[in-house]
Amino acid sequence: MDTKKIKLPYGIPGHNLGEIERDIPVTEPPAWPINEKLKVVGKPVKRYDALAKVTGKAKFTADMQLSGMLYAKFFRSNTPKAKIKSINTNKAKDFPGVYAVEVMKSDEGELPEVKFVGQPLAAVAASSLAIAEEAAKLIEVEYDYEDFVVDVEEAQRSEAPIVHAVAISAQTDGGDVGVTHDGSQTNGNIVGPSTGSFFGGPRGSLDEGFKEADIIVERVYRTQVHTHVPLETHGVVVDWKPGNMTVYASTQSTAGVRNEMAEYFGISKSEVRVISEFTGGGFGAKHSAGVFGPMAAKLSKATGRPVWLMLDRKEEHMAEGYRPNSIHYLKIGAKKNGNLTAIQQRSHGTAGIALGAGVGRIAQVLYECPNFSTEQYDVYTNAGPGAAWRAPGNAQGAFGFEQAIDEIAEKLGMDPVSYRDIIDKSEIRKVERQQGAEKFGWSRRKAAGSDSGAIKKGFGMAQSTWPRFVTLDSTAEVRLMQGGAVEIRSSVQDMGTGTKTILGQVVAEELGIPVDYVTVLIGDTYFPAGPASGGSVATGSITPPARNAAYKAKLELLEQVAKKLKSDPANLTIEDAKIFDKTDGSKAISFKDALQGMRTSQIITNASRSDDYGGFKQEWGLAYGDLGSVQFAEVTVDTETGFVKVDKIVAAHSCGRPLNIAHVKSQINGGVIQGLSFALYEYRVMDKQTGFMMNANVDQYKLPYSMEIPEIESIVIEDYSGTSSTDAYGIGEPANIATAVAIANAVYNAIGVRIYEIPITPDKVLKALNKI
Amino acid sequence: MKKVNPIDAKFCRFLKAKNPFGTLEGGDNDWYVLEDSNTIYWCVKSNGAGGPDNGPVDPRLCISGRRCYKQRD
Amino acid sequence: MKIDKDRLKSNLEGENQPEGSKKGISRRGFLRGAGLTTVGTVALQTGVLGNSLQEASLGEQSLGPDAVLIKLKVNGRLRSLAVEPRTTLAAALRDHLQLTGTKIVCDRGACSACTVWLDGKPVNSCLTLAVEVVGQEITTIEGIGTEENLHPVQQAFIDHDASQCGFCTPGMIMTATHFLQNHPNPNLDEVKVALRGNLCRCGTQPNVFKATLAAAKKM
Amino acid sequence: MNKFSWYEAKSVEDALDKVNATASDILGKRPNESSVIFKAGGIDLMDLMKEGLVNPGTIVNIKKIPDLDKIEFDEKNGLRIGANVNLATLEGNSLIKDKYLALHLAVGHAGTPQLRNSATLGGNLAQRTRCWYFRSLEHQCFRKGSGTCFAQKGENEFHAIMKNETCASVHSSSVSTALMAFNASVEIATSDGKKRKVRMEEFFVHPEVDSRSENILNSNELITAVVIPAPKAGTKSYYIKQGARESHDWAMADVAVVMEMSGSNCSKAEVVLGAAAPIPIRSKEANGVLTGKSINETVAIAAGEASMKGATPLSGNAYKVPIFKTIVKRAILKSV
Repeated sequence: MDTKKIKLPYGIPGHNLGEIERDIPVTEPPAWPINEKLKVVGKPVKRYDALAKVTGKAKFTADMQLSGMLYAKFFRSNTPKAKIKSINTNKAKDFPGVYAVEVMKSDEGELPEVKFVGQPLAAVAASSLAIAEEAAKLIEVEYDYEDFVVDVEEAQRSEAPIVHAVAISAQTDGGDVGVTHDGSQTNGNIVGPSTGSFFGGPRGSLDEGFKEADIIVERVYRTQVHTHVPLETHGVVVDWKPGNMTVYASTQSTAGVRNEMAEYFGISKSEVRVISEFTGGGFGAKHSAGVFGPMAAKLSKATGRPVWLMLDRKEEHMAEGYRPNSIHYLKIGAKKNGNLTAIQQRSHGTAGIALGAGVGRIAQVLYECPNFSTEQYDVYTNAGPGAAWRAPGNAQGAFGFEQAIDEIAEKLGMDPVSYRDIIDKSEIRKVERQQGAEKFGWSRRKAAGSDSGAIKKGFGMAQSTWPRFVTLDSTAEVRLMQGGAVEIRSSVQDMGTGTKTILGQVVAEELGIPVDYVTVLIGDTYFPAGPASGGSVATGSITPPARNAAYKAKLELLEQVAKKLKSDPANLTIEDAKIFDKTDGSKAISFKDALQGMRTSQIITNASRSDDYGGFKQEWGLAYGDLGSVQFAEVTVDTETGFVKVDKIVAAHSCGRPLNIAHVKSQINGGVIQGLSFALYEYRVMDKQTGFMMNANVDQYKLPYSMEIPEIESIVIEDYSGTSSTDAYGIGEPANIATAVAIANAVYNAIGVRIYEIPITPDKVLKALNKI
Repeated sequence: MKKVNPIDAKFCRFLKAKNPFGTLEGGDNDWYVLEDSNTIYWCVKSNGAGGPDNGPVDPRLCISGRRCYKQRD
Repeated sequence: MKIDKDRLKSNLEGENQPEGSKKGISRRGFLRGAGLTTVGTVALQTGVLGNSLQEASLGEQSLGPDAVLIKLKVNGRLRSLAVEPRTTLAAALRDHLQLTGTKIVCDRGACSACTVWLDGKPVNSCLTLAVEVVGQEITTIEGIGTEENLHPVQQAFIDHDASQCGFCTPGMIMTATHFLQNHPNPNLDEVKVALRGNLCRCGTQPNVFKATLAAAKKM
Repeated sequence: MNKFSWYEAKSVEDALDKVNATASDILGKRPNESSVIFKAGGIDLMDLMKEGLVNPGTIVNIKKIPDLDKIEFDEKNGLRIGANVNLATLEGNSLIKDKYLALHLAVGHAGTPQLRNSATLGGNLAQRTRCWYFRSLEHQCFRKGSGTCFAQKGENEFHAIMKNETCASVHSSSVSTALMAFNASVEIATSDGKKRKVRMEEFFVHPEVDSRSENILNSNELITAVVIPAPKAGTKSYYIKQGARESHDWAMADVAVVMEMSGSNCSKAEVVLGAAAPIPIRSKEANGVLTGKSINETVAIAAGEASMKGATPLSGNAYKVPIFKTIVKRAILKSV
């Protein structure tokens, strides 16, 4: 591709801002200056869809009502492990108001084996939800019960019941269950170890590293199973007409759902349209079509009617994912000067019947250390599958790692902030530490446990990193229309992050028009494929194509206008919705008039995400540089009751070029509050006797409400890297990683005893204080 | 982390994954797995973490020769 | 866990206990529909069962179990709808009157996403039956303000970015608005106490507090 | 929820004439068209029905019965609160706040503001435990009249630490903790047109006595009011509820303290613990420590210690013991 050289802002304003020259594709626009000099981008522009949300007019998937629509309800297993001898749906089929019943079966007609409580086995479609629920209860199953295990530690024992006990026969490499194609052996329910992470495998020599160490910290940390609880549950409404399946989905990935539905039914992607105008939260769990997608489609096909299939809260809790737990062993060596000499890490965690419980990354990448090794094991248990949860693996990994680093600092007699100044090479976190410590009042911190009285104050901090991920499979289309309409279109969805609004801002900035000129049409696979909203990739992936498509449209428009104004298009510019000749101000036309005079009724352009500027190839979605964060926590601990209350969090973050400062801060609030809840309140209660989740609701599953919300101050630091036409990245996961461990460090500072397991509930505090 | 050629790995066409970095693998996209234990896998056909043959869904196992295996186009 | 299969089976499947194990159960025969005065039974077909509908008038003593016609006063308008006695107010509003601003999240009164006002007081519409609120004034998010004429609380929610995914927003606004009508000049702590039943998972509460405090100054 | 018929009761007599079961009677049974039960605010009943635990054939609405929603007070007869008075009204009543502070505080911490607008006092007393095994349709537990108590060997962090040998559930009404401390009685209408009055401790039934019901109400009986004696001069009270959260939550531990004081001397004390046992319990031990003493921190600590005498915590709830000790101490010190 032809390239051109441009200069882009580089560094941190007020700290080390400069410029960098990069080769960029010739089709891409010139660099934007820093936010201060922009009109729309970076500003706290109000959410495009706020009006719909505050008036109750926003139609979520759960709100869809189509003509003739039926309501569906799953019938789920109520035992954690069994073979199904028979399943009888006759009574359900005959129930008045029922239109169809579908049983979960493989293409070959095999019934699924039951592996967790809440596993979907069949579904009923009826004229009302009440009837579907009543009829689903009439389905009868005869089980052949089997032994099961739900506890992550019990599952590792050699005599534990095997979760995935079905032999995989006829494996070409001769394997049976337990033998993998690369020859490694699984041990019962234990899968692994995985010895790598995003940035490669082990390095150096642990033995030598620990030999060099003057001090060593060796601990085991534990984190709990943490469910997502998006307020809108998983689900779809499917309307399958011949040759055209429309899926309304509560999803983080319209394109992903479209692809899966097409694959499942072996039909063309063109036959499937997925629409997600509003998604009521996802936090990582809503990427796939799920069981509900194909099931609703089958019921729609069977009845010829649209089918509504949204889960209820209990189903959501039992079957639609959670952040896996972790038992995280860490051994870290350091020299007297603070330098880390060795990090050994080993983790076990369970994502139930699924994989994905690793926690390795933070320990591997946050600080430099020449000797590192990790072993990460997945442990199968008879529980529903885990799912990605805002910074998968990182929030769990940071909980142990950043406590251990604090412990090293203490052993070295150093302040936690000063110690990180020594071992942390990140420039962005250095600035965040300085500004955060000042805003927080870090100097108030006293020695651990030195507060007198029963109610003690504590101060703590912790750091995190998240890679700059993007996906190149991101395309946006821009339309300029006679009559003045400006549209941006992409299948990318907005689950509350503000994607819709930042796309409007980017297009408005590029076209020199007010943001309310721009209509944003997203969340529909009839538009060009956009990225999933996960991994904090959406902003960095779709805003450059949006800008580039707007730029192309602008060039076409200016070309046409130049003829009219008898100007050189290169001399034309747009500011405040006015097109004028920079060399002759009398040559001017309003943006709307220019659109009215277009040769065709519309200009349509599109652009896809290019590799990062400067020839950085997007090998597997990784842009270069990272997103650093530093968070500070102030807590009060009641040492008589064991209750911890978070009073204040100061969160210092970077996300490249922030596109909408209000939305960035809102997402930081969200990440912090979810992290606080991870630290203190939420955990799944699994009954070992029966395999049930006992708190599959929102009153016994302890989510934070208003009284638990601390004062949150956020610091957003612009950090330019000259990598794309917007140079913007996401903030979703970065905001969620450091909070829990910052709180744990603050609790230690308050009471002088470390707590190695979250959530830090009263029983753990009282135990730590030897009061029980 | 390494890129795996799906043809070499002979992953089942219905094996899907979501990486921590948000992208979906399988179907349209290349595979970048095996050394990343944060990835969630599922089978498009069974819509879950157990395959249609009731065995586990795991990139090491969802390969040629397994009963429910289907080759990519 | 080694399981006692028989026990598991009986735990999971056995459900009926001996009848009348309790003292003093009055076994007076209850005549279904006794005292029923079928004022104007109408032969409307419903999509549900195709039964003829009983029309409930005020003072009607016995209704159901099949669908009955009721009139609800919602956002100042009298609306006629056919519901079963088991139909919750939330379902009636959402499924029958297409007022889907009222959200169902926990369906158990623990999240307040379904908050509506009944005679001006916030209640959980998921725990309220439609038949029991005949004759009462029901106000939903759709009745608080219009797009052209927003309520100050709605405007403040927009101004302070007080919604992320937006699913808790209607319930938050119903709660905050009622609170402000009775507490014109609240402080932050009072706002938190007022909102202590409303769940938000995106973590947007700090902005909800800000919006509520700001709206107080404009009401 | 299963289908049911609806009946609007016009009077207590009308309601009693129709009803033939309590929610506890039909607990865990298949839908039965002939079963008829009461509903007032319905907060708990709706929950039980949505879980499929209770499936009545007919519901008799008692919420519109006249005269059940009055709050009356005179120095001779004390306070009489109609069963249909909702918790929000109770919370807002200034007389209750002045004379019965512990009750005011307990009511204000019950449920959410929304729930308090619907929940009635009678319904609050008659609600069933929130034990998660009890609330699970699939667990045929002791409190449902069969099987064993799953909490004993299972997940029991929010369960009972006293009198928990047969069933470790805790009663969920924190309002009753305060009512018991004020020596309240429950006024019950019976089907023969009479009324009976039972003290709070008789009203609640320990699972050892009746595994299925948590109170003495028969199917042909209806709570009409709660009556609380007028407080003697010098009466002080306080209530503390500790949930996992400060926002709305069930009590992990709660305590109501009512003391008759002359000067700094306590002449009579009532310490009642909620969420400690399957029913609210009066702590005779704590009362004994306080009575006749001048109230100071030492005495309060001793009373807190005494209140936990004989506690038999389970595998996951020993932490409740120090919490109870602390909140008993704090409630005593707050009340004077």
